[in-house]
Amino acid sequence: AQDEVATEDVQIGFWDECPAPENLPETVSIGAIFGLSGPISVYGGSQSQAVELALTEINESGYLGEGVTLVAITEDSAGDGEQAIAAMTKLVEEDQVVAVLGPTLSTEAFSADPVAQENGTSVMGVSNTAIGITDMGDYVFRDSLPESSVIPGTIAQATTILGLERVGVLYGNDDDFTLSGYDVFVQALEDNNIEIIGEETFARGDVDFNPQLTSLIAGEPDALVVSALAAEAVQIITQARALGYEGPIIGGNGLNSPAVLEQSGEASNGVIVGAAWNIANPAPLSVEFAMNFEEAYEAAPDQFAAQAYTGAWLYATAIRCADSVDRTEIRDALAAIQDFPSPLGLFSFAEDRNPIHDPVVQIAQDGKFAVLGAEE
Amino acid sequence: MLELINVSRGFGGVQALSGVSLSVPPQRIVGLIGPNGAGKTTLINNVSGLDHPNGGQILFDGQPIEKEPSHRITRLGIARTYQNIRLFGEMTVRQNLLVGQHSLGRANILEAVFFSPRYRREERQYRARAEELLERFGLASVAGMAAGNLPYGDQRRLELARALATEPKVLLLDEPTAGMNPTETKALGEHIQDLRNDGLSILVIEHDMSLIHQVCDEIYVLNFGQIIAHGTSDEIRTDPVVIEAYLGRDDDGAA
Amino acid sequence: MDTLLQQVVNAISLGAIYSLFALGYSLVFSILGVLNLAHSAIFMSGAFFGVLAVNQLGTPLWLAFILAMVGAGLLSVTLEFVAFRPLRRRNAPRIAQLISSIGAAILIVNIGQLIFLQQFGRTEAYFPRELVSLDPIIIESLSIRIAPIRMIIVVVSLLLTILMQYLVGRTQIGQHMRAVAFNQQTAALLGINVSRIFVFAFFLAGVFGGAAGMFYGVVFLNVTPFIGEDVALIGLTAIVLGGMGSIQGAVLGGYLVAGLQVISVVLGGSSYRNAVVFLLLFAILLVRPQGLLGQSESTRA
Amino acid sequence: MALLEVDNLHTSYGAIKALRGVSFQLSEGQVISLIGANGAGKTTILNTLSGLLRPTGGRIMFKGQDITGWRADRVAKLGLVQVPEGRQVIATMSVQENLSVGAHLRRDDLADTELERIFSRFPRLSERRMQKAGLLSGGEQQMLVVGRALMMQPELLMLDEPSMGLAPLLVNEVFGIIADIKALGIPILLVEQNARKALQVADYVYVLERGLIVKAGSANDLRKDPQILSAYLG
Amino acid sequence: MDALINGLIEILKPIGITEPVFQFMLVNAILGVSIYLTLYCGLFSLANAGFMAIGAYVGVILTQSFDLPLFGALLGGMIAAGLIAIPIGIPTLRLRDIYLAIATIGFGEIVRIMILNFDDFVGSILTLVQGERVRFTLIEGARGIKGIPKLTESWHLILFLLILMFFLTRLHHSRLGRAMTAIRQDEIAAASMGINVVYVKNVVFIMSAILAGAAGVFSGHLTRIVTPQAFGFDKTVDILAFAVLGGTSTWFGPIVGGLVLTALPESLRFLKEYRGVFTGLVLLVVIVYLPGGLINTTSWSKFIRRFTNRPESPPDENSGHSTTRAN
Ligand SMILES: Nc1ncnc2c1ncn2[C@@H]1O[C@H](COP(=O)(O)OP(=O)(O)OP(=O)(O)O)[C@@H](O)[C@H]1O
Ligand SMILES: Nc1ncnc2c1ncn2[C@@H]1O[C@H](COP(=O)(O)OP(=O)(O)OP(=O)(O)O)[C@@H](O)[C@H]1O
Ligand SMILES: [Mg+2]
Ligand SMILES: [Mg+2]
Repeated sequence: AQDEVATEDVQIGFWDECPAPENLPETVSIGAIFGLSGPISVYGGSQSQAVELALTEINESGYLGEGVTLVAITEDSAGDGEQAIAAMTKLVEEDQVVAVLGPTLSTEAFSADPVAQENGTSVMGVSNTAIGITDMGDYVFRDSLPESSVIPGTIAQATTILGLERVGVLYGNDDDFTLSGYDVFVQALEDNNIEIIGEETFARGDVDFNPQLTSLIAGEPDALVVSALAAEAVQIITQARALGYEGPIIGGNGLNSPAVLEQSGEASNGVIVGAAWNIANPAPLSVEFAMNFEEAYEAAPDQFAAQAYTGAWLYATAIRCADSVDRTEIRDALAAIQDFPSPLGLFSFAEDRNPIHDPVVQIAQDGKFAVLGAEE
Repeated sequence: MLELINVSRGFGGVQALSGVSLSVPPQRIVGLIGPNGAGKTTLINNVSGLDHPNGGQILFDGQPIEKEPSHRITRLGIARTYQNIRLFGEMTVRQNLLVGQHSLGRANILEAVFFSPRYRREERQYRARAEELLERFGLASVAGMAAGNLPYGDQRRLELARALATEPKVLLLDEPTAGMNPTETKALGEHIQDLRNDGLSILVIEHDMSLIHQVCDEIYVLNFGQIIAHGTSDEIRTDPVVIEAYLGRDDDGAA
Repeated sequence: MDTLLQQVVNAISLGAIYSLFALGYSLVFSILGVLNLAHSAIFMSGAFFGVLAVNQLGTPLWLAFILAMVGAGLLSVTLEFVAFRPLRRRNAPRIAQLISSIGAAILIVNIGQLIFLQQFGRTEAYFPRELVSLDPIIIESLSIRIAPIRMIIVVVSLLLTILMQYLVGRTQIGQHMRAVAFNQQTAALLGINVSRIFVFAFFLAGVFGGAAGMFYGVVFLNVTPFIGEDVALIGLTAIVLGGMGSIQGAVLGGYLVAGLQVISVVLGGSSYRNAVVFLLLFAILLVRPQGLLGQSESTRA
Repeated sequence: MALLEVDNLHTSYGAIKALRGVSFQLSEGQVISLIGANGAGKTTILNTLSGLLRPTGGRIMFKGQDITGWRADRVAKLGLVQVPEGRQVIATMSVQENLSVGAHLRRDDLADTELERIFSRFPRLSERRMQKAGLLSGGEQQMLVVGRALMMQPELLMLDEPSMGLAPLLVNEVFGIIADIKALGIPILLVEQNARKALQVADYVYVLERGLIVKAGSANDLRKDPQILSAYLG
Repeated sequence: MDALINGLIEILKPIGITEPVFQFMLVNAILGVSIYLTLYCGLFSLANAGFMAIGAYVGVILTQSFDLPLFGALLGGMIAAGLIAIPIGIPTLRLRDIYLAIATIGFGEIVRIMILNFDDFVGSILTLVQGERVRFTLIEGARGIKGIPKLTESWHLILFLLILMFFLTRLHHSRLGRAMTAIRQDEIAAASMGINVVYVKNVVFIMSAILAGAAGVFSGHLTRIVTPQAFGFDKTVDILAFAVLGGTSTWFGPIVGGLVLTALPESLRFLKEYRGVFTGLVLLVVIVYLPGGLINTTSWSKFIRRFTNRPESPPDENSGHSTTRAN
């Protein structure tokens, strides 16, 4: 499926379903709520950078018509639901933005998105993966694939290729992102008749995983299944290898960060991730995005950045197609987007405003990701 | 009124009280003297429930009280002052006296919230009594000051007033005149005598022998946790054992 | 059996990090009588100075380590001047000092965040992976694997503990520290320069906190302005469990917390490991309200 | 020139003016006593001299240096040592440590000799060498703080009610010590409620009332003063 | 009432206070009072975040699963928090200072961990009983309970706070209030006044828990999701800051502290990335210059004196440990 997207002539910003707009004011403002302070700023920060990158490209290419500038008013939520509500209220009620990106965490979205819904303003999660986000209302969208769309495929592929029978599971149980990942993993493992020989948990900010890993490894699993965020993932991978574990490590979204590969080095060999986007994605739009991002910010983008970048383009497209700053018209135009070429692949919104595009399953080899099963 | 039978209290190696028997009869002022570290404060601590004896009995009105906690003992009618003053330093003098009447009240917090008649009556009584004590101890002029900012002597008087606010039957005084000059000491002595005449029984610890002789009806002498003498002021003054252990030869002939 | 030994090793190396952090925390508490909640920010600054030295200045590891300790020490002294001294001068309640330490922590972490963004483009940085060998030493006969850096940490933390113990218990400045800790006014009347003792204690605590932070960074590679939050609560638990103001207590507490966490995991309760730690803390405090090695009430009540 | 010269000293606690212009002098080898009612400001004078309080006006000269407003530890280092009111023992330290903590100010190396001298003078302390000072009885603590001050090798010793809370035997003992210290040539500034005893050891006496010196004279003269007799000697 | 609130919010909008912010301010004012009560009694208890969590979860389950109105949930949350405070308070309140603080923080962490694992725990028991793997979901662990309707209105909070303020004024003039002050200053002397120290401490602890529980119920129905992450150590520290920065010498201080510290980050949004730095700076500067908190007369008079050049008194004793013995 990957290859179909990777046709040479597809370029972002050239979705020609809609004519160039004519009725837009000089400045169109969208809002963005990201965690820019506190521990989640690692994600929120690059999301905000990706949005800025997209806006520069959109404005330079005159995507919204001559002389029309799309700006983002970005607010910090610090990963806190109360602050997310306050930021959302400020954006939709005071700043009168036409639509909102974010917030970074699903838990924040459950707090803040209803405010947008009640005000008839679209809100698009660009990193919310929990179940039930878009159920909050017809103005609530997301472009981030829920784990439930990624992980079953990952497990199925890994099972066929590696012939898994028994695995140990390690997950963060105090974070809804890693916990949702765990839920889906367990379901997928059951569906594939794989035995779970042990389950261990950790908490956000933990640094020593030796005890849990020692217990799990003692059961001689065929693979370790890990639902963790990047910082913990690095430790888990290196510590597992240091304890002598050599088998595959299967992870979700969280392991899918350039930092994970970079920092765990050799140890990352055999790490398998299923994700919405991966830096090794060979599709031209994806490569171009990664290149531009690195050029602008001297750091490799992660999946959350790619999704935020895509989110900004999706809003630009909706505004272009609506040719209006009316919030309802923008919402309708957004919902109608189909097969939009993006770094994530050809992107469409489903009926329930969830994203539709192909996930990727990759394995790390010599410090690089390669498509699982296609590696040499 | 108050009776100690064979009371003992040890702290690790130190036997602070060993088999002390002593009684404070109604309407009497009993003095307790003895060298530093003899166990006088320990004795008061044990009577007032701050500390509990290892052995022996303490009877109040015939009831054993040696296992009762401090607040219960106060409610039974035993009040005390402290050698190292323990006022509520950030509260005003008046507030200290209001707190002193805590155990007299019955009104609970709900009554306070809803201004029940009982609450209002009690508050009125507290305040009236506080004013009375302020007058009596010459503290009216400093009633609004934080207790911690008073000079030493005033603090001592306030402590005594606060102890009286609990409406005790027995009063235990631990060096009430420390830090007072002779004039003030004398005045306090007269106060103590008035209290006795009003019906209180008093146990007083002092190193100031002039006060002891001025007020005490009888005196116990404690040394190394044991009573070594008991008698009237005159008997004690001349008891060679007491002179040896405690008084020393009084070289300026006063007292 | 095999795993059991490995788990013991795990507990020891984790305990070394906790106890190193707890040492400085405890020192400042005993002299200040107030929790310095900014100590976790000092810890962070150690890792931060280290990563900055290695990545931006290209210093060798040992130099980075010294820079981290001195840098954290100086920051800690700054804290004393900015957040604590003015309040002491004003004779403020201790709880006010607690709050000012919270303010200082927020300030340092946020300044850290700005500098991270400016230096690294994002709020995290990594020690280069090649800096220390993570290849474990394998003791086949016992089937134990230990990363060498962890052994170094255990040894260094032990040495620092002994040093601290000596300093506080056996030297004049240590005696003066204890006098100041008890009552500043009395100490001043004894001719002790109270301000200097404070500066010294804060510097020492900073050096220890910085060392802990640096070790943490080197072992776990990842450094963010927020790593202090990870150890703040555990460190606090360790010093209380061991007994506030007691040096051996802080160390013992660190190892005990780590040991308990590991035991809970071994017994299959990894989700409950901190609950187990706190339950034990509860139990111990009820029996020994001053913590395991805390000074028994030297005051009578 | 006098060892200590206090000139027009003013000290306030917030709005409360505790000292309102106090002047006096003390020469080498002299014992001076300050007496006065509760709250007269005696402790305030000592605290101001020792640097615990900062005066709002006036000047303090000690050993020819202007020490007005100096920090307490610098004042102590210069040899002006205060034994504070109440018993300020370091409760968490042992008796022996309490004594030795002040020894760092000594200019000689006789700390150990001094320590033994103090222990022989106060056998009760000697028995409790290793006990935590906070657990001593009131009188034992009083002995400890006097001993501690001597460990500091004072050039002028300021004692704030040293006999408070002591048994008569010990009161005699303390005044014996004061006489000994005087005999050693160490000058003393003594604040006492026990005016009779104070007048026995003092060379010169100042009477303080509400922050002002209202009377001064040699101990012998004041002992005969009828006002003093009735007010302070009871 | 509504018109009044709207008018007020219109006035406050220029400094970044919208209605939800206003509501969080009021919730935090309640939390400030909750910790103030224990501090006022000399108890350095930091269990408030834990009780808030209990209130929030019980309240939310009552409205979600039992269809109770907010008022019923409020009562339920307050009662639950108060009941749990009883067995927690009896053993722990004997502890002092930092030991009490850490024991109560520990309680909060245990509550958080119980919430995280509750479903799994019940699930594994059911698995044992039924012999097959059972997945139990009630409180959803770290996922949180979602989709809570926003039932809390500004006027609920204002009314609650007004009643609370009335209660506090009366408390201060009651025996209990005086006993609390006495216990804070000297427990031993307080006992000598006939005050049952243990009883009073427990009563105050329970009152504090009830208030935190109420704040939890209100907050759960404002944020629309309750997750255990929201009630961690950070929250505890925040609550403490509300009370102390506001000033603990009167009940008015913690209310002001809760209001100001909640509004502050919102009012500082214009500072963008410097917002956090300024929040820390403001906290530091305010407490350094007004150590008694914002609402404290001596604090302000000392502050003013600084600038009229009157000398201050140097530090006074008691910087060290508590008094010696009960002589
Ligand atoms: N809690 C305690 N732990 C250890 N020793 C104690 C304790 N309380 C008292 N002591 C010791 O018991 C003895 C008696 O002390 P107590 O305070 O009763 O003496 P006192 O007669 O009041 O003396 P003073 O007149 O000096 O106040 C002292 O030697 C003291 O050191
Ligand atoms: N910390 C303080 N704050 C306010 N006022 C104080 C403070 N300390 C002392 N005072 C006041 O200053 C005056 C002098 O007090 P000081 O303690 O110097 O008296 P004193 O002569 O030593 O009395 P005593 O014989 O009782 O020890 C008193 O009126 C007292 O109330
Ligand atoms: Mg005594
Ligand atoms: Mg005095």
